[in-house]
Amino acid sequence: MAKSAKKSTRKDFSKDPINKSLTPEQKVSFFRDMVRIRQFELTSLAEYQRGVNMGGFLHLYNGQEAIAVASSSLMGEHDHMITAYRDHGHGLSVGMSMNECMAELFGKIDGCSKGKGGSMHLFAPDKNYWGGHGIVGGQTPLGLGLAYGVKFLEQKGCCLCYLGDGAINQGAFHESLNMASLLEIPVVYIIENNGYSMGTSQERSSSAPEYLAQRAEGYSMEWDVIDGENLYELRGKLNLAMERARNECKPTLLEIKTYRYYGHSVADANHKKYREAEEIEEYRSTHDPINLWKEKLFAEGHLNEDTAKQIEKEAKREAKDSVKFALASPAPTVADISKDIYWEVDNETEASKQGRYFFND
Amino acid sequence: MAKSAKKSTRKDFSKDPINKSLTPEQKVSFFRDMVRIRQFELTSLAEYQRGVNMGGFLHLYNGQEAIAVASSSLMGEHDHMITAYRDHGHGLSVGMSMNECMAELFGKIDGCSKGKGGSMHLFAPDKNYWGGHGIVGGQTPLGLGLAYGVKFLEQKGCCLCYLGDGAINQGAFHESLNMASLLEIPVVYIIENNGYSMGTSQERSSSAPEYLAQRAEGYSMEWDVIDGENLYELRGKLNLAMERARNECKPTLLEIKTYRYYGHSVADANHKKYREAEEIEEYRSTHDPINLWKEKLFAEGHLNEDTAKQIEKEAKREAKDSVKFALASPAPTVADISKDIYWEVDNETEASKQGRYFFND
Amino acid sequence: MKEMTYREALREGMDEELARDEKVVIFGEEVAQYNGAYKVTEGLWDKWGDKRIFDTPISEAAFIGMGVGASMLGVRPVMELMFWSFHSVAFDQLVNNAANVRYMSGGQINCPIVVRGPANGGTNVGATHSHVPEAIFASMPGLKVVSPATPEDAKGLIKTAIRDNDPVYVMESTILYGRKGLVPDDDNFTIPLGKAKIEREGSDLTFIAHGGSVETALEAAEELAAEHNIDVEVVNLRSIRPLDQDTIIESVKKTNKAVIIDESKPFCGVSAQLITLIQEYAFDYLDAPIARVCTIDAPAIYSPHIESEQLPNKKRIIAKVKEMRI
Amino acid sequence: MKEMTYREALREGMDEELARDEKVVIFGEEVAQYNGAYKVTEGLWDKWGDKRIFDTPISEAAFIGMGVGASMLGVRPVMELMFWSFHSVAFDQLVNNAANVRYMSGGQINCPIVVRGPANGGTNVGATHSHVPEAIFASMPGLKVVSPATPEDAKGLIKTAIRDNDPVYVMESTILYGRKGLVPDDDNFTIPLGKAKIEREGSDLTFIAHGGSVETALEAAEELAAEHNIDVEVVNLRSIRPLDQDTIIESVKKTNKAVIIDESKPFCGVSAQLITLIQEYAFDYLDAPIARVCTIDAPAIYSPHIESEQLPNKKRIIAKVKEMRI
Ligand SMILES: Cc1ncc(C[n+]2csc(CCOP(=O)(O)OP(=O)(O)O)c2C)c(N)n1
Ligand SMILES: Cc1ncc(C[n+]2csc(CCOP(=O)(O)OP(=O)(O)O)c2C)c(N)n1
Ligand SMILES: [Mg+2]
Ligand SMILES: [Mg+2]
Repeated sequence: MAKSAKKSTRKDFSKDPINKSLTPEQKVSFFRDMVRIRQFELTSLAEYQRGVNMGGFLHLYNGQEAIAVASSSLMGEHDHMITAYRDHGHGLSVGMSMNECMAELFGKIDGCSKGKGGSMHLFAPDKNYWGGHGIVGGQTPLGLGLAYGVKFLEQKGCCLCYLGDGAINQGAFHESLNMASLLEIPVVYIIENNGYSMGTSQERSSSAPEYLAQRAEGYSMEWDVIDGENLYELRGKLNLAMERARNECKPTLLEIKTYRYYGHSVADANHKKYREAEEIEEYRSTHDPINLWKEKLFAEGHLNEDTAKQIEKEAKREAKDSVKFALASPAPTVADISKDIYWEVDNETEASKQGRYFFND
Repeated sequence: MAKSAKKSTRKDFSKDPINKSLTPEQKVSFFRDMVRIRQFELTSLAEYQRGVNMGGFLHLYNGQEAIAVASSSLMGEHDHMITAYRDHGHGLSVGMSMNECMAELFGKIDGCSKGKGGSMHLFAPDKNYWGGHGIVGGQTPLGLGLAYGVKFLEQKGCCLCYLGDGAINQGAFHESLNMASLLEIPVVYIIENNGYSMGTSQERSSSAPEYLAQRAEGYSMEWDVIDGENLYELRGKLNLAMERARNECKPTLLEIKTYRYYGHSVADANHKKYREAEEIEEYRSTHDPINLWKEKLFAEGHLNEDTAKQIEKEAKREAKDSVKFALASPAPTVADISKDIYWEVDNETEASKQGRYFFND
Repeated sequence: MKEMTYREALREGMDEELARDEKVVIFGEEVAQYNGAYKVTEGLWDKWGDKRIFDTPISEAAFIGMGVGASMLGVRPVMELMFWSFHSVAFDQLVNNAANVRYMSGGQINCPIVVRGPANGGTNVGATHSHVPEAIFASMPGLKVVSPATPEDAKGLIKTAIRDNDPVYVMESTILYGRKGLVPDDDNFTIPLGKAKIEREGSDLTFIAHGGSVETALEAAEELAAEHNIDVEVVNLRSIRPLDQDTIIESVKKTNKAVIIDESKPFCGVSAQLITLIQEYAFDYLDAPIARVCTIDAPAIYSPHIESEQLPNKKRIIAKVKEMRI
Repeated sequence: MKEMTYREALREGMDEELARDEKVVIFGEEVAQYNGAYKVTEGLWDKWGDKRIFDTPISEAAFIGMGVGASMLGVRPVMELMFWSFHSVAFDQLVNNAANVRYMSGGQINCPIVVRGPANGGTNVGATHSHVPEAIFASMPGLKVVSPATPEDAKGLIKTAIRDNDPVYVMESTILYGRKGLVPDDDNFTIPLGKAKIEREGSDLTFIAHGGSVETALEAAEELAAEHNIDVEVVNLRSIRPLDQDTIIESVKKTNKAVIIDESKPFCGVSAQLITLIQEYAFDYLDAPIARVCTIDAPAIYSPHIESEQLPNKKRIIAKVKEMRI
């Protein structure tokens, strides 16, 4: 079997065919998509802090936006995406509307999951987006299954399955890596390495060689490391892995270096304790993927200050409107609690008419 | 952190201090220990096939005996051992009597586990032997815990934790490897690679580089590969790992190449289907660890044909006697079913006198 | 009707569904090349090949989760757990992902999987290999649980399970695999989930059982009829969730007394749920507390000399009935 | 007596046991340097240092199993599950290893571990984070399960759990963490496992509850007294296994009617076990079927607008009592 590749050291991916073929409109749309995610989340944060509209958790993707946007920009008809609870960016990037996402955060009936899932459980199967999962590492066998499904159905595609740097130490992930490699399943596992799992730094949670992705070698799987603030590099390297999956049914393990600006979730009051304020500031000011891309587009001449401002303004407006939409949407009723449990019951099939399904006295 | 070692290529370990210091008596005792395991199991097999004395599973260790014997020969006061269901060899090697083991197989009250555990669950905590576990991979966190316990108690020791080549693909094992390396826990994980997990060959269950033990590199853990038919090599390399654990609190992953002559368990009627009869024969005739050690002792002049025969005869007799012992031992009663569940109840403590513990109507 | 074993009935059911629907796929440990640890899938690999049936590593969490993921795309995986006991290492996938993904997505996703394998005591394999987890899984809304007691049940329920669009967990029995019985000779024979079967009509007392306990209940009923002149009605639940409450309540209203025979442990076992329903829906019909014969409340003992005493057996059932002084 | 929160009571209990017994060690995710996701262990790392309290990776199976293994050598691990919901990824270790190792070794080994963490709904964290698995663990002989309802319970039970020589699983509640109450001011204050507490005496009807539901039951009882002239006795179970059956049965024999308030799902929940026992041991004293108010039988809904309706709440309890026409 093939010896695993080393981390590639190449730096400039802008000339890669996958990037060279981009139109200016496409490049600007990546900017817009990132800005929309950022604004959606900042708005949701403000709404959360109001303390009346949302409950539970809210895990923000601020700082990581380029990853979801680059990934979804490469997805074709038979490519799928699945991630953990930090899922707003992925959902919006595949084309979910702010309205259905915000309404979900608000626990309303027009939310994508009818208010049943909340922030951690955004889903859009029609856009090949399979959530949004709360149990750390629990989505990794599902990602394997989506990719296996693509292969079984004899489609040419792959599944992008994201997880955090802390999640790599869950058993199910390890089992999935072995099966992916052994059974040649077209899955691309993507570690979004933001350096922390809650308050635990990468060094305190994982014993590994230089890179976490090197664990792939133990399964003779290809791996690589990507700079998550660089859209060209993201697209270039993600594309290689996706093509390997689609064409050779071979999995890849990618590690993307990134950073989150906010706490683990809104409830993380400690987030300035386990990392220095300067560290956060440094990332915000010199590594922000949105700013860096904006600068690049300025330099390439595809964007100017005004248009950028305009895009930001529109995104803010869209986010504000989504709050209105969410507020206007009705809350689920008690009767709704008992729906969406069994397909057969929801569809009132013959099968659902025999026996008792629910045991409320 | 240290780069993981490559598989060492050295072949002759007989001159290693750990082996040079062996007395002829000790060397002969290794032979005796292996023969006793072999004879115990052949006798248990015959008894099983009688169809009246035993139930459930019987996983034989025939062909793998050198591993347990070499391991236990290195164990000191604070060293511990734990393994899976293929556990007769380990139990006998640490000094359990054939009587208590055979009685356990027979489900009798004088069995080490009072007939409650059976073949898969031999235990001798007084000899630092912690079983015998039936869930594949389930013992690997326990081995971690025993080693952690040794460290917590500030003893100088380690835990030897065995698993099969199929078991390495259980999630709990992966989690344990990371924790062992991260928290510096003195555990030595030992893959007894007999080439098959039930009917599945190693290649069909694990995607890995050349050696399964190389997975250790993903956790920056030391690893090595050992020839399981060579007692000197076994002792030499095991000793290195155990010393690393005891002195540096560093774990190691060892892979020992070995072979089982019988089926996965006595119930495995297929075992000549998934592997060639010639393969089995080849191992038996040219790789048998007992024969090879016998030849070595002949060559070293520590053993002769007569003494070897005598040892074998005694072992057979001991095994036969253990059957008598097991037959004579009483079966557990219905009342015994409800004992050994809670320590507090068994010890009739104050705590056990409040509330209802068992819910038999 | 055709005579066959419970094992053959399961196999034929799967074989027919493999033929009927090309999205059906079987996987698990040793199910293909080895023909199945208990030979339930024997011959299917030869017939259907690698695409439709294949072996997995010993990675229950990953392969069950893989089935859940694939099912979301319309594949219909039938996964064998070599023992249902191994649910313990795949629990998150079996429970959180399979049971909740429809709900958490507001009904956007469904999960048409089958997980099957033996779940029984009585073969001296000890505490870690003898779980009967019907109660645990049936307690989770989103899951369906069935437990065939006869070859007829086995074929009818496995086929229904495969056709069902929700996760169905089929709890079989290594002891029943070799039992013979008559099975309808019809490709389209299925048994609806949620429909119990009255295996024996009676007027004095109702036995309610499922899986391997049905056989035991019937044996005890025959002895009670022959030697004690007590006429017992025996209800075979077949399906635990959905549950055929009507059949149970009707029978108890007729006999006014019930004994549940249930291999689950007594604490929060299936029996406890049945008693809860009966006392609610037939309160005024009950002549005596509902009794139950469960596995003695301890981990499963290995000893072949005594394990059968830990399980519900004819002797214990009859003793319980005598205690009730009917 | 001293006023403190439920969270402080747990912390003080652990702190005292760390002081009393040098073999006690605390570990889990974020328990040390981060002070605990819910701040239950706040300050303990500062005070006791790395040896006695440390953080683990997100590897529940490995760290729970590590605790079981270490306990076999006499170490006394107190392990936090950030949510009890994460039992799903450590199920094998929690169930097969912790509950069975004593039995399978014929009593040679014991397993003095504590696993603790919150197990409750009501904070809008959805289906995967809202499990209340008392019934599942209490159904396993070999395990003990307690569920403190007040600061007093919290301190008394955590201390007893740590001193106990068997595995004790402590089911806390994120909602209760901030509740204040009086706690005896005594280093040796403990509450025996298996002893319930009558939180309110009454004569018309018995409420049986545990954990967070005790508070709800008491609120409902007050309203029933004030507005409906119904005098309810409220039993706080404290411990699910061992179970204080005597207190339950006595209360029901006195009031002749019972409602179980139980956040478990109805199918095979703790309530089902209680009903089973009551109908057996107080059959002739019952005026009506035993009723229950459980979580509505669905995965936990996220929506903050409606989740509280899914759980047992005062309104639903009072409606249930009215249905009973007492
Ligand atoms: C099995 C499990 N254990 C623990 C948790 C609690 N938890 C949620 S997120 C998290 C940290 C995960 O960190 P990482 O994987 O790095 O992802 P990130 O949050 O940085 O995106 C933890 C411990 C959980 N949800 N599931
Ligand atoms: C979690 C789990 N899955 C499956 C099994 C059934 N099983 C028992 S042993 C075994 C094969 C293990 O092979 P290996 O690890 O190579 O050990 P060996 O039997 O060769 O010693 C299997 C599949 C089990 N006991 N536990
Ligand atoms: Mg992270
Ligand atoms: Mg093997």
